[in-house]
Order: sequence, then structure tokens, then C-alpha cells
Amino acid sequence: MAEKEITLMKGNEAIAHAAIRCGCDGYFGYPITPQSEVLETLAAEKPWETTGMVVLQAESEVASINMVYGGAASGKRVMTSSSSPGISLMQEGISYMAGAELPALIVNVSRGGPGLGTIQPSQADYFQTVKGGGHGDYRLITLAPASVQEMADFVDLAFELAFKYRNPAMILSDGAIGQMMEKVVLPDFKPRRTEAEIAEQCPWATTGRIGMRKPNIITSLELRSEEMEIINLRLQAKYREIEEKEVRFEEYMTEDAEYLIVAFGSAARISKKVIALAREQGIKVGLLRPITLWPFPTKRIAELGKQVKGILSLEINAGQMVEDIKLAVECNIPVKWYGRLGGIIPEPEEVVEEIKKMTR
Amino acid sequence: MAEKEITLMKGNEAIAHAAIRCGCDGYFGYPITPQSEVLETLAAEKPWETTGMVVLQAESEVASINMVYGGAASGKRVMTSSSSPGISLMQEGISYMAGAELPALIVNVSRGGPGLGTIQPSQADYFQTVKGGGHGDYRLITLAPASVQEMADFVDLAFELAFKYRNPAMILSDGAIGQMMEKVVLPDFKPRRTEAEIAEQCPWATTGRIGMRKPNIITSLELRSEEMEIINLRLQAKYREIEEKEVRFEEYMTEDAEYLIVAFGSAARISKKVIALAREQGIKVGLLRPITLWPFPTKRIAELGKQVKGILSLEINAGQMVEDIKLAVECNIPVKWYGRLGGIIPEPEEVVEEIKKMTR
Amino acid sequence: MAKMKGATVVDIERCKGCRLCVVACPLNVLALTTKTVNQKGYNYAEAVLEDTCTGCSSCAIVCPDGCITVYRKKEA
Amino acid sequence: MAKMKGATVVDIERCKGCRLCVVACPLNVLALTTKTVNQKGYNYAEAVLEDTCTGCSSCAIVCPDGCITVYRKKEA
Amino acid sequence: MTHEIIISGFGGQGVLSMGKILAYSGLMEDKEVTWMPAYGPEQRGGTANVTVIVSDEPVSSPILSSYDTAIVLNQPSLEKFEGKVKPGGTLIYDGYGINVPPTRKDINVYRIDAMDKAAEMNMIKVFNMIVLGGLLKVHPIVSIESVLKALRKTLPERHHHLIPMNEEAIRLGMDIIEQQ
Amino acid sequence: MTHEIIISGFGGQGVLSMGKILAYSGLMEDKEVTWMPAYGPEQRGGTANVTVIVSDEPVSSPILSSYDTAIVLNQPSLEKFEGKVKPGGTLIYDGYGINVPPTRKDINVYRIDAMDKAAEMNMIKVFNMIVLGGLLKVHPIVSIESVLKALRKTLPERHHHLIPMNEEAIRLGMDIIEQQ
Amino acid sequence: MTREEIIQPENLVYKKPELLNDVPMHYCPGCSHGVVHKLVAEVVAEMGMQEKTIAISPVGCAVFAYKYIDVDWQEAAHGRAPALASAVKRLWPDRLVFTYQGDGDLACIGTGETIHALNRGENITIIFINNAIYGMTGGQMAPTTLLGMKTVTCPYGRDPKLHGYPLKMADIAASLEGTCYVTRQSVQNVAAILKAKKAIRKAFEYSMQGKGSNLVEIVSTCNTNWRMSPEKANKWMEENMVPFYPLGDLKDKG
Amino acid sequence: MTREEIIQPENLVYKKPELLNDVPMHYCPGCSHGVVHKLVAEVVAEMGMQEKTIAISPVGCAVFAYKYIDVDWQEAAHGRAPALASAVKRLWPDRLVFTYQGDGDLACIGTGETIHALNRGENITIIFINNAIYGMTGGQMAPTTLLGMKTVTCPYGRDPKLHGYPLKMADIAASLEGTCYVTRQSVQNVAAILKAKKAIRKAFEYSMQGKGSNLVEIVSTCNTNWRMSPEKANKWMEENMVPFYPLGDLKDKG
Ligand SMILES: Cc1ncc(C[n+]2csc(CCOP(=O)(O)OP(=O)(O)O)c2C)c(N)n1
Ligand SMILES: Cc1ncc(C[n+]2csc(CCOP(=O)(O)OP(=O)(O)O)c2C)c(N)n1
Ligand code: SF4
Ligand code: SF4
Ligand code: SF4
Ligand code: SF4
Repeated sequence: MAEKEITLMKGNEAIAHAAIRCGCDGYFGYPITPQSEVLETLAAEKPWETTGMVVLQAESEVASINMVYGGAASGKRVMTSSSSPGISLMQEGISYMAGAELPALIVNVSRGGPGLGTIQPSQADYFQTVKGGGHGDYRLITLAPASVQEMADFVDLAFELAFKYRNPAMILSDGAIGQMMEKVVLPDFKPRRTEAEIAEQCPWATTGRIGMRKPNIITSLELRSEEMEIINLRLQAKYREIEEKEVRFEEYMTEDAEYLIVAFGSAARISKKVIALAREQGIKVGLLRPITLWPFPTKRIAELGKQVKGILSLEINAGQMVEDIKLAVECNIPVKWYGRLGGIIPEPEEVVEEIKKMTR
Repeated sequence: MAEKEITLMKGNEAIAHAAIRCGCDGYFGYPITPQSEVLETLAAEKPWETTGMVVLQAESEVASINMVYGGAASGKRVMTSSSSPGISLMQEGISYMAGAELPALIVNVSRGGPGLGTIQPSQADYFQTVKGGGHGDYRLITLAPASVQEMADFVDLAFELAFKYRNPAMILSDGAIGQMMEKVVLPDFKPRRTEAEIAEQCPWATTGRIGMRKPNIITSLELRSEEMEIINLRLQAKYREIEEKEVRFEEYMTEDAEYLIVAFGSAARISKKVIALAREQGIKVGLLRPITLWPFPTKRIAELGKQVKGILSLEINAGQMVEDIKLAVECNIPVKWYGRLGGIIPEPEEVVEEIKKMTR
Repeated sequence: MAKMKGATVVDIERCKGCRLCVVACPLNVLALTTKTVNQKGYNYAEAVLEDTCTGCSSCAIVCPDGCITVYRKKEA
Repeated sequence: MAKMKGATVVDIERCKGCRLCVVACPLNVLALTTKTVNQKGYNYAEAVLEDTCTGCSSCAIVCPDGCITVYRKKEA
Repeated sequence: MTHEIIISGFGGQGVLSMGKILAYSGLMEDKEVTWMPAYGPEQRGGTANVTVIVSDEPVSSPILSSYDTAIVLNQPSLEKFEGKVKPGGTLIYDGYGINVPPTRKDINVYRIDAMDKAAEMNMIKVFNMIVLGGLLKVHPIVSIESVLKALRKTLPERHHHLIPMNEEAIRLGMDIIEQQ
Repeated sequence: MTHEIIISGFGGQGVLSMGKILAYSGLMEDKEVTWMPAYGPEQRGGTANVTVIVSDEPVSSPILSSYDTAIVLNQPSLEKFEGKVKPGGTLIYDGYGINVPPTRKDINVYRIDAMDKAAEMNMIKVFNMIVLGGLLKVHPIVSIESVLKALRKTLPERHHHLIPMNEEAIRLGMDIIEQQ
Repeated sequence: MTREEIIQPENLVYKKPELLNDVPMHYCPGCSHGVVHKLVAEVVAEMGMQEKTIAISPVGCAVFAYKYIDVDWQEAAHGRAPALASAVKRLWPDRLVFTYQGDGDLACIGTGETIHALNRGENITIIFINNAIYGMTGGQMAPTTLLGMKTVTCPYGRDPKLHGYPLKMADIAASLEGTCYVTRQSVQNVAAILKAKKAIRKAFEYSMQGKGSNLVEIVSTCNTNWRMSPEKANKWMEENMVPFYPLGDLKDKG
Repeated sequence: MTREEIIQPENLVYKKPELLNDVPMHYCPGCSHGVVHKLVAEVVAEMGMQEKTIAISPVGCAVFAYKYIDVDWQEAAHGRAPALASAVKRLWPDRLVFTYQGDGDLACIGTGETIHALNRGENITIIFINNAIYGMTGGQMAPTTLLGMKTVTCPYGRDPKLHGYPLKMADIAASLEGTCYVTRQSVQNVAAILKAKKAIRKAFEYSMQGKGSNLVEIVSTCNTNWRMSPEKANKWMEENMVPFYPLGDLKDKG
């Protein structure tokens, strides 16, 4: 496909193409609906013959995430993708990666749970993603795309952030964005890093101790409590830094807003329609769309909390992000949740009704 | 061991003995420090020769939780135990059990993370436990013992709650309580349920369709969104009911408290010493110890929030429960977190210093 | 030896038109419809050489959807 | 054939007193101390029949902790 | 203007690719488009459907519960989607194998006997293009030129000789569609 | 009264079981007790230690960072725990294999040559009971009777004949402990 | 003789097994799963175990097996059916417990659970539908995919350098001490179907006799993802799968 | 000749391998792990791969292998080392990549990762320390525990009815198409140690030659959890382990 050309593509396909183009070194994954097209597209494109990117269908999600651990530990740009049940299986591995401070990308094209649930879209993995589905105190840098374009764009962004902070990053998407086709301009090609570049940019990586440098060791283990506490504190300091510097969000019609919708991903898209409908009825509604779910746009929401009369957290789940919004505004104004479950995406009209209730 | 006798025992051993005594039908687990004594004690006691309880060392935590799924699905009282990394591996299975509404007991004798971390005690799995480490919207009934006695007592309680609501229950403990020996009075023996009792109490269970009744099916799958939403809403309604009815907590010196510590498990024990020290210095401190972490004692904390000038969330982690406390008091009074990481248990003295800071 | 006469009853709404019964029948008793489809849009199996059927049940045994019931009677 | 003379040097602080070298030596050159322990509290290996040692290195090869260095010299 | 369309039929009737051509054609006209298939095992053997939205503004949700236009190509699809057409909206159905025709009075119902026509004219391969033609007659969401451009873009070079046949099919569909 | 004790030595010196007996003896006197071992691979080969708390009130944390009494049975343990005895507290050490004796002046230091004595009197098996005797001499946290009761409760029947030897060891320890 | 004379209850020679209910199965036309479902339903009934069967369905096309065969069912997480079955059988030793799994489920993500349940000698039966592909998720490569075979994740054909080799799980199973009966069957024609049924019956009986674990592999087709007609798929299976996965008993300790 | 005369650099015949650093190893006295560490350190150096080795340590007693052998190490989650190694080798094809795993790690929780990495023919070596028990966690039963053997989770002896049968992973590995070299060795005496070293060298070389995956099983001891002296443990191993896990090459396709 020629560059800068507008094309039509599924979100999942966009991720695959973006990975090849952003110099990704390896993809390791296991099929699961609604994201199997990521691996399928890579298999069809066979980047191992062009960029040299490795593509491997793993024997399970547990294997996938541990392959990613190995690849990331050796300084490579590696990724996996899956959907909710598969992501749950990765929780041990994700915690290990956070503990060993490994940069890598995990994509969750999420579906409705709990359990096998449904293959329809859902945002019910919010808590799992931002509070830590794995054990221990850790955080995942989390990007929430709201379009196929962002599916493509966030791949490189996620890698950049992951390597900047030596921390795993997640793209939290859903089946709707993964499966739908929409316009997209694919990013420019970027070469994979050379061995010398890796050695320079990732001096910590286990690449073989070239030049008999001090051996590099990637581990999350430290049995001495005093030492482990130092590690934990270092991680926490890093998380505070990311919270300080890497918050990303989009605002839409917030200037004059009297009510605010906070919504991410698919839910944010509906919100724009909701806002149009509400404004037709004279209710001034705006949208804050967190692009980073963690770090969460706490500060900006707190500011907007001073401006608006109420906030609606629109989520395709039973109410999860609403807690972070309440904490952000310190419960100073009403914060309500609205959402649908089971893989159903709310209709703009029903959301407008919810906003109307808030105005009463 | 004779009944009602006071004895000295590790927390892990107490769990094993309590399981045998409360009519548990099966234990499935995989060794991991600091909880391997649960399986070891069961193996030594060989209850299969006495009560008929099945004890099986599984090939992994993933297998363990799925054995528990199978056992619970067939109406039996079954359990597993593990520690943090192993619990992370169980997240898919736990989500499945929540989705299929299966009653069972999962014990997490947690250790410090992330990753392989340390084998020393930690409370850093709070978020994972109460917000859902697995995918989808679900909740685990969670009991947090603060003594070896409660390790013993909560086994039966957890089963009772699990079966009452057809929901998995967790005992969230830590390495300190699991490994230490302390006085305990073991519960009375209670026979395992007979086949007829199971058929009566668990008409939903897959026991074989005796009498050619309608086949029972245990599944968490529903591909039709409308149907899946109904299931999700039913689960949410059940969770609201549990939040209404099953909150458990302990209060200590709260009557005249001007400051409140909220702490569970090991942290709560230290708190009592903290309170003694603080009161010696004229600061009136009380303790609210959540026994159920979910459902969280939101209401009672909100009430106490009106009485006290500040709350300290004492946690052996980087600050997790503090969010639920803030949400409970709607951020109306200062809520601070204090804790230590890496497997270190805070000293009462340092906690007193934190409280003093709040009084300034 | 008395000859056996068979008859097949196809549950045409259950049939998915996979043709496996058609292939399995040693006597080519069955064929798929070409002009008509069932509610699910499938051409379905029907006996086209009814008289030839010996009731051997091959078609029914191979039918993945259990659509075929077979009867067999000794010729008088 | 000239006889070989050997000598062993045991890193006694590294030694854990497992006795594997003692058993491995075909000539019973080594033995564990009985009265003294190292910093870690282990009785450690020492050459008790030093002169007998041929420097065959058996002890060193089997030592799990790599505590033994062996030298060998042809007898003049 | 936003046009929200569901196309539903048996697997193998070319439902998904018809939706894709429509979406691509929208793209050719610089419109915003989304194409959202019903995915997963439910498409197995039975029905397949796809939601296509063509709009002048960015599209919000790609999944809808009511539609401006429903194109239904078999009885189960008719049953599923007749009720989901917005009042005043459009329902297009192929008469082949439909025993119980649509009954709603508050929508515009069109019938296109594309199946029969395709069989008759030996155009089974472009059956879905006949239906697309019918749609474009009723709602000229995109121009025929855009459709042809889209076909040129999406078909592999070696299939480009089939484009005239596709055009013919579209025009045929435009001819044979009938309001009920 | 609360007494917070750490006992530390090589694996195999009976550190954990000495702690257990002490805790059990406390239980016999209706005291509150906790026994908390250092667990995991760190005990492998090297040192083992256990924290025992005997108290009249419920015990808060079973893990401590400073102690009323430290009993150290080898050099590494001495190095690790000398600094963690509370000012005014007690340090008991076995002289065997100690090259660098304790130096703190703000605590009470006792030496008990239990290793030597045990070897001499062929009482290696009850070495840890000798040490326990020393502790009880310095701090009569529990009575000898309670210890014997605890032994009767915890030892399997078939080992009860060893109880007198244990008692002897305790008394021996009481005799040989010396303030430095 | 008229058709009506023949179609009389007393002349019935074959009908859909009773335990297979009337719910239309979601399987693709001609899918092997349907045939095996019928066999399982027949054997359970013939053994009189309708009231004593606890079956475990996988994640794969057979996930909905519970909708069709009227016994008690548990739906397992992907690959974990043998773990569920192990627990169920130990807790209910007099029940007939079997799993029904595809090759992705059993030989890929569930490798560990499969091998360990079999080697523990759990008195269960694993019915293993080997169609050399992931059916439900749309035709991805399975561990059992043949070399050179095309799937959506090896669209240029399975290449051992990239994708490794096809895995023979039944061979591994047969080598395990804990297994009693390991057999490989197929269902592409009447003779094969009758043999497969006998094999299922034997496995179920051994499991009830406490003789250890049993694996019945059914070399199957997935015509949809193989992109062939059912007829062609059966033929392809015979010509390509069977030479690599030879049919017959691999072990019979019964 | 005086001792001083002998102890001269030019007379040196054996010393601890250079790559094995001076950090005291945490292993119990007499543990087989130490011996195998030495062999690995020697082979890497002899092959001149010090700068090109990426090693993967397990969760098990050898978790800290990275502290002792001076190459680059990754510490894997329990059982997953072969997954890490697969990725690393594919991303760095000219590196020497090996895992070092215990029997719990490799043959229990990691069964799936082990079998699939081997069968994919990843050009790696798996060094498999089979001591028939879980060492690190304090002596629980492993899949490789012998029948009748006592562990803290089968204190009355491993009973096949309760605990299933010991698993021979090397046999399974040898049966897989993707493996090049599968061998079973031991390190209880000088002769065995020298053979084991050759085996490790061969495996490493095959992996660098791209011939497929390699498994070197070392039948080992865990004297601590076997509750024996190291000497006794070696003997017990020879008398009880070796008959069940016979030594020698199981496969050599090189
Ligand atoms: C943890 C997890 N990973 C992946 C999936 C997606 N998934 C569903 S079925 C399946 C494979 C099905 O193939 P197979 O087991 O061969 O059965 P078939 O459909 O061919 O009968 C996969 C990968 C899932 N549901 N859960
Ligand atoms: C997920 C997980 N489960 C369990 C453990 C606990 N664990 C640590 S090592 C080990 C087994 C060690 O045995 P083995 O692999 O045989 O190695 P050895 O210690 O004998 O060398 C276990 C179960 C863990 N760390 N992580
Ligand atoms: S085998 Fe069954 S489903 Fe297939 S065509 Fe024949 S009757 Fe129909
Ligand atoms: S083999 Fe090594 S560790 Fe063992 S006693 Fe000899 S020198 Fe010491
Ligand atoms: S996809 Fe394949 S396995 Fe699944 S139902 Fe269709 S033919 Fe059968
Ligand atoms: S526990 Fe066993 S395997 Fe581990 S270091 Fe000690 S002897 Fe070796």
C-alpha cells in the first residue's frame, strides 16, 4: 500500500500494518475473537521477508506474554494482542514484566465477560487494566483508541512510551474498533533498530554481553525485603513521573459545557452524537476523552469539575472508570455512571436521557 | 486433635484443618511459598481416608482453578490456595467461575510483587482481589483474616457465603498470617454433604441428570448480546444484594476516636499497637478493620467519617484500599495512606508518626 | 432371501444440504433439491429413487445433523 | 613413567562440607575438618594425605561449589 | 447526511463484500464510512450481516440498533431486521425464498428479485451487485462511478476484467427494483 | 508484659523447634504467643531464624525489626542481630565459632557455651534446650514446668522418654550461662 | 409395498439418538462434530448412563455441545477440560465423565492439562476432534495442521522452519503410563463411524471400570476452514490426514 | 617436591571455570545444581560464546543461576523459560540461547511451553535438572517423583492411584519431530560429569548450527529434600532414579 494513502481497514488490520511500519521486531500471539485479524494480517503480509519482523503463533496466551517478556528483555520491540479471557491468562506475565521493567506492547481488543461471555465489544476490562489485574503494585501505561486511525497511530506511541519508561504499555480497545473498517492513513515506515542502536538505547538489555561488559540480568526477584522495598519505591517514583508527564486526552465542546461526559474508546464516539443531540435540546454538554486511561487525566477532570454541574461517566461496562472520576473531582459534584452490558453499545438517545436526568 | 482444644498452629495449617472439619469435598492446589503448608498439611492428614475429602496436587495454578471450577460446577465444596503469582495465573478461571456463578473458595496467602518479587508478606493484591483481576464485570466475596484463628474460622464462612450467593469467595491473607503460629481453636467437625443434600441445595449442579431431570448446564457463554446483558444485570443485582447484606468489619476504640485507622489483616494487628501508643500520647485513634474487603464497609466508614478529623489507610502496599475509603467518605475529610513495601511490615512507631502528621 | 424395502424420512428443516447422505447411499437414492431451499436457505436432501432404497441406513448414519430416519421392511 | 605429584587448594570459606570431594578422591587425600568450621558454620575439606595426591582432579571436578583448585607436576 | 444500512443474508450471498464495496465507494467520495460485520460463530452456516454507515460527518457508533435502510436477503434476516428499520426508512428484500413478506406500513418497502434474475441471466457471481444497484436506485448514497472506482481499487488486478460485468449488474438492479 | 525474641543460627541447630517449644510453653501459661519463622530459600544451608513473642496481651505484628532479646548461635547471626536488640535488651550468644564477639555496651550480653558443653556431655541432640535454659535463667518468661508440659504435648508419644534429658539440658543451660 | 407401509414404528431401523435433542446444531453443513455428537449420544444411552454422565465441553466449535446432547454439561475454559474432568471424576467416582475437545483446545493451549490428566490415570475419557485447524475462530493453524497445509495464520502453507511440526498427541498419550486406551478413529463413512462408536464405547467402559484414562482421537474435517465441500473434505482427510495420523488402536491395556 | 613447588600457575590442572564468579552459591551442600553450573560455564567459555549467550533461569532452586554464571540472563516465570527462549532465539538467531530448568518448572507447570518449543524446533537447548522433587519450595512431589518415594505432599509415598505416574519428559521430547538431540545424563561422579559436559557441548553446538531443539536431562539429587547426605543421595539416585530414567542419548539427529 502506498504511503499517506487513505485506505479502508479493520482496526485489527491497522494494528498489524502499523506494527510492521513502526519497526516492531516481533509479534507473538494466540488467536481469539475479536482480534485474530492482527495475527492473520501479519501472517499474510509476512514481514519476516521484508523488515525481518518475527511473527509467531504461540501455543497459548501464557506462552505469548512470556515470549514478549523474553523479547523485550533482549531489547527488542515486541508485542502481543489478545482479547479479554486471553488477557486474563497473561496477568502473571504482565506483572513479571512490570516488575522486571520491560517495555513492550500488549493489545486488548476486549469483549464482554465475565468468563467466556460474549464476543461482542465491551469496556469491562478497565479495572483489570488500570488497577492491576496481576499481583503486586504496578501500573500499565494504557492507551485507548477511539478509531481505526488511532489503532494504527497508538502502536508506535505505545512503544515509544514503553521504552521511555521501561514499562509495559497496553492498548485497550474493543471488538467494535477491532472489527470495523474505517478510513485510515498508515504511518510512515520506520526501520527496525540495529544491534548497535539497541545496545545504545537499551544498555540494560540481555543481548549477550558484547565486549565482556558486566552481565545484564533481567529479573523481578529480590528476596531481601529492604532491597525489594527500594525496587518498589523506584517503581512508584516512575509511576508518579508518568502521571506527571504522560497524561493524554481529547476535549470536545468543553469550553461552554455545563455537563461533562467522560468516556473513552467506542463510548467516546457515541458521546459526540450525544452531545449534538443534547445541545439541540439546549443542554450544554462537553466531552473529555481520556486517551491515556493510566495515567488518568485526573487534573484536567478536576478543573472541569469546577466548571460543570455534573459528570456522566459513559462506559460499556457496569461502572468502573466512574470511580476514578469521583476521585479526580473529590466527589465535589455529582458523578453518575451510565452504560450497557453484554456487548451492547448504548444508543446516543438513551444517553441523552441520562443527561437530562442530571439536569433535573 | 481433640475438639475445642487450644492449640498452636500456622495460619496455613489452620486452613487445612478447618477445610477438613467444615465438610470440604476437595482441595486442588499447586505449591508456592508462603502457603505450601496448606497442601502439605492435607497430604499429611490424608482426609480421603476419613472424611472422604479429595486432595490433589495439580500440575499448575491454571489447572487448580479449573479443577475447582469443575468441582464447584458439580455442587461440591471445593477450594484451592496459592500466593500472588499463582493467583494471577488463576484470573481467567476466576472470571469464568464468576460468570458461571460457581461457589468455591480461593485462598491467597499473598506475597510481595510485582513479578516473582519477594516471598515476604504483602497486601498488594487488594486491587486484584476486589476490583477484578480477571476480565469482565464481576466481584469476589473477600474475607481478610487477621489471625490464625480467623484463618480457621473463615474457611467455613467463605463456603457458606459462596454457596448462599453462588459466587466464588476469596480469603485474602498474607505470608505473615500464613506462616506464623498462634493460638487457635479449630472449628467443630461438620460432615460432608450427601448426594441427596447436594441435589437439594444445589439443584443447578451438574451431578448427572438423576431422575432424568432437565439437564443442568454450567457455562459462562452467551453470544446473544440481549441475553448476555440480562445475565450481566442479574450478576450486578446479586452484587448489590451482597453489598447490602454481607458487610463485615471490626471496630476498636472508635467510640471517642478523633482519628481513624482503616486497615485489614496484618496491618490491622499493628494498628492496635499503634492506637495504644497514640493514645499514650493523647491522640484518640480508633480502628475500623474491614473483614469483608468486598463488600467494603462503605456505609460505616462514611458514618465514622462524620465523627473523625482524618483517616489513615494503613496498608502493606503502595496505597490501594485508600481509594475505596476516599470514595466511602466522599472525600469530605482528609484520607491519607501509609504503608511499607517489599515485604516489610510497618513498625507501630512509624505509623504513630504518620498520625501525628495528620493532627498538625 | 426376501428383499428388503426401505424408506427414508428427511427432516428438511434440519437438513443443511451437506450432501454426505447423497454420497453415502450406495444406490443413489438421495439427491439434494436444486430449486427449493428450506428456511435456512439450504438445498435439502430428498429421496429421488425411492423405490431402490433397501433401508441400509448408510445415509442416516453419516448425516451429521441426524436428519434422516430410516424404516425397513421385508418384502412380502 | 614419571609419577605425578598433585596439590589441592581448597577455598575453605566457599566450601560447604558436602564431602563429595572426600568420596571422589581415589586416594583418600581429603577429609572434612571435625573441629573447625568456616564462617558459614561448615566443616570444610582439607588435604589430610597431601603427599599421596596425584593431581587427578577428581575432587575438584565433583565439587559442586568449585572450591578446589588442583595443581600437578611431574616428579623430577 | 448520514445513511445507516444493514445488509443481511445467508453466508455466501456476498453480504460482507457488498458492504465493503459500498463503504469503499463512500471513501472514494471522501465520505466518512464504517463497515461493521456481525462476527464470530453466529455467521457460521447461517446468516451473515454487516452494518455500513456512509456519512458526511465522523461516524459515532459503528454498531446500531435501528437503521435507515435494511437490505434483507432471506426470511430469517427479514424477521430479524424488519422491526429495526426507522419509521420512514427503507426495507429492500429479495423475494426468493421469502414466504412471509414484510408487513410494516410506516416504512418504504422495495422488492428486488435479484436471485431469480441472477440465475436467469447467469450472473450468480455478481448477485450482490444487482442488489447494490437496487439500493443505489432507491438511495443514491454514492455514484456508480465511485462504485466502479472502488472496485478497481479493491479487486486484484487479475480480476479487473470482471468490472464491466459488475457495472451491468448494478444497472440491472436499478432496473428491476420495485416499490411494494 | 511482652517479650519479643529472635533466635538465629545455622539450619540444623534446632532454632525453629527451640522457638516452638518456647511458644508452646507460653501457651501452657495461657499467654498470647506468636512464632514466626524466616521462611523460604534464605534458610537453605545458611542461617535459620525465628521470632517468638510471648505476651499477656494479643500480639500485634509477628514480624519485628527490633527485639527485647536476641539469641544468636553463629557469627553471621550475631552480625545481623546485635544491632537490632533494643537498648537495655538482652543478647545471648554461643561462643562456639564466634571470632568477633559482641561489642554493644547499652545491652546486656550473655554468653552460653552450649555447643562445647553439648559436645562434651554427648548432648548434641538437646543443644537447643541448653540454650533455652540459658534464656530462661536470664528471663524467666515461662516456667520450666510449662516447658516440660509443652514437650509432653508436642513430642510424639514415642519420644516422651527423652523428656528428662531435655529437662537436664535446660537446667544445664541455666547453670552455664554467663553475663559478659 | 407403499411408502406408508414401510414407515411404521415397528420398521424403524435408524433415527437420531434420543439424547440428541431437537435444537438445530450450529455446526457447518457436513461438519464431523455432528457425527461424533450422535455417537456419543448413542453410547451414553446404550450404556444406560443418561443419569450418570457429566460431560465437559471445550472452547472451540463444540463449545455448544451442551445445547444438543441431553446430559449434564460443564463448559470449560479453553484447553482446561481435562482439569475439570479430573476433579469431577474424583469427586463423583461413579459418574461417567468425559471431555469433548478440539485440537487447538487439547493439543495447544491445553497441552499441560491433557498430558497430566492422562498421566495421572484419571478414569475419564477424552474425545479429541482432530480437524487440523481452529474451526471456531475462523481457520487458524493448529498444532495438528499438516506441513504445507494452508490456514489463515499460515497462508503460504505450514512451514516447519516457521511453524514447527504437527504434533501427534495420541502418540504421546499412548506413551504415558496412566492411559488405558488410546485410539485413533475417523467418521468419514459408515464403516469408520461404526468403528469409532465401538471405540467410544470401549473408552467409556474402561473409565467406568477404573482402568485409567482414555483418549479417543477422531481424525475429522473442517470443510469450512479447509475451504472444500464436505465430500471433498472427507476425501482430503483420507488422503492427507490419515497417512500422517494412522487410524487404529495405539494402546489397549484394558 | 614441596607443595609450594607444585602450586604454580604453570602446573594448574583444574580450577573453577572463569565464567562462574565468586558469589557464593545459595545451593545446599552437595547439590547437583552446582556441578551443572560449572559445566555450563565451562562449555560456554570453551565455545567462545561468552559474549553471545543469553541464558534463561527458571523458578526453582536455580532461579538465582544468574548470580553465578557471568553471561546475560533472563529470569523467567515458573515454567515459561522455553517461551522466553523461543522468542529470544528467533529475535537473535546468532546467539546461544539456553534455558536451565527443574522438573517442576519444566515437566509440570511448563509442560505446554516445553513441548511446543521443542516441537517447533527452536534452535535452543533446554537443560533439565531432574531431581524428582521440588527443591526450592521445600520438597513437594514433582511429576518426576518415583512411585513410592516420599515427599511433603505425598508423605506416605507416591501412589499412582492418588498421584499418577512419574513422567518421562525426555522420552516425549525424543518422540517430537522438532528435537535434534535428546539425552539423559547425570553428574554423580567424574565419569558421569565428563559425559554430561560433552552432552551439553553437543546440544549447544547443534543449536548454533540450527539443527533444532535440544534437551539435556540431568538426573540429579536434592539431598536436602530427599533427607539424605549428598553422598547417600548420589547413591540413591544411581540405584533408584537411573533404572527408571536410564542414562544415554535418546535421540541424536545431528
Ligand atoms: C483463553 C482463550 N484463548 C483463545 C480463545 C479463542 N478460541 C476459541 S476456540 C479456539 C480454537 C478452536 O479450535 P479447536 O480447539 O481446534 O476446535 P474446533 O473449533 O476446530 O472444533 C480459540 C483459539 C479463547 N476462547 N480463550
Ligand atoms: C506460578 C508459580 N507457581 C508456583 C511457584 C512456586 N515454586 C517456586 S519453585 C517451584 C518448584 C521448584 O521445583 P523444580 O522446578 O523441580 O526445581 P528445583 O527447585 O527442584 O531445582 C515452585 C512450585 C512460583 N514461584 N510461581
Ligand atoms: S447428510 Fe443430513 S444434513 Fe447432509 S444433506 Fe443429507 S440429510 Fe442433509
Ligand atoms: S566437594 Fe567442595 S563443597 Fe563439598 S566438601 Fe569438597 S570442597 Fe567442600
Ligand atoms: S468451522 Fe469447521 S469444525 Fe467448526 S462447525 Fe464448521 S466445519 Fe465444523
Ligand atoms: S533444595 Fe535440593 S535442589 Fe535446592 S539447592 Fe538444596 S539440594 Fe539443591
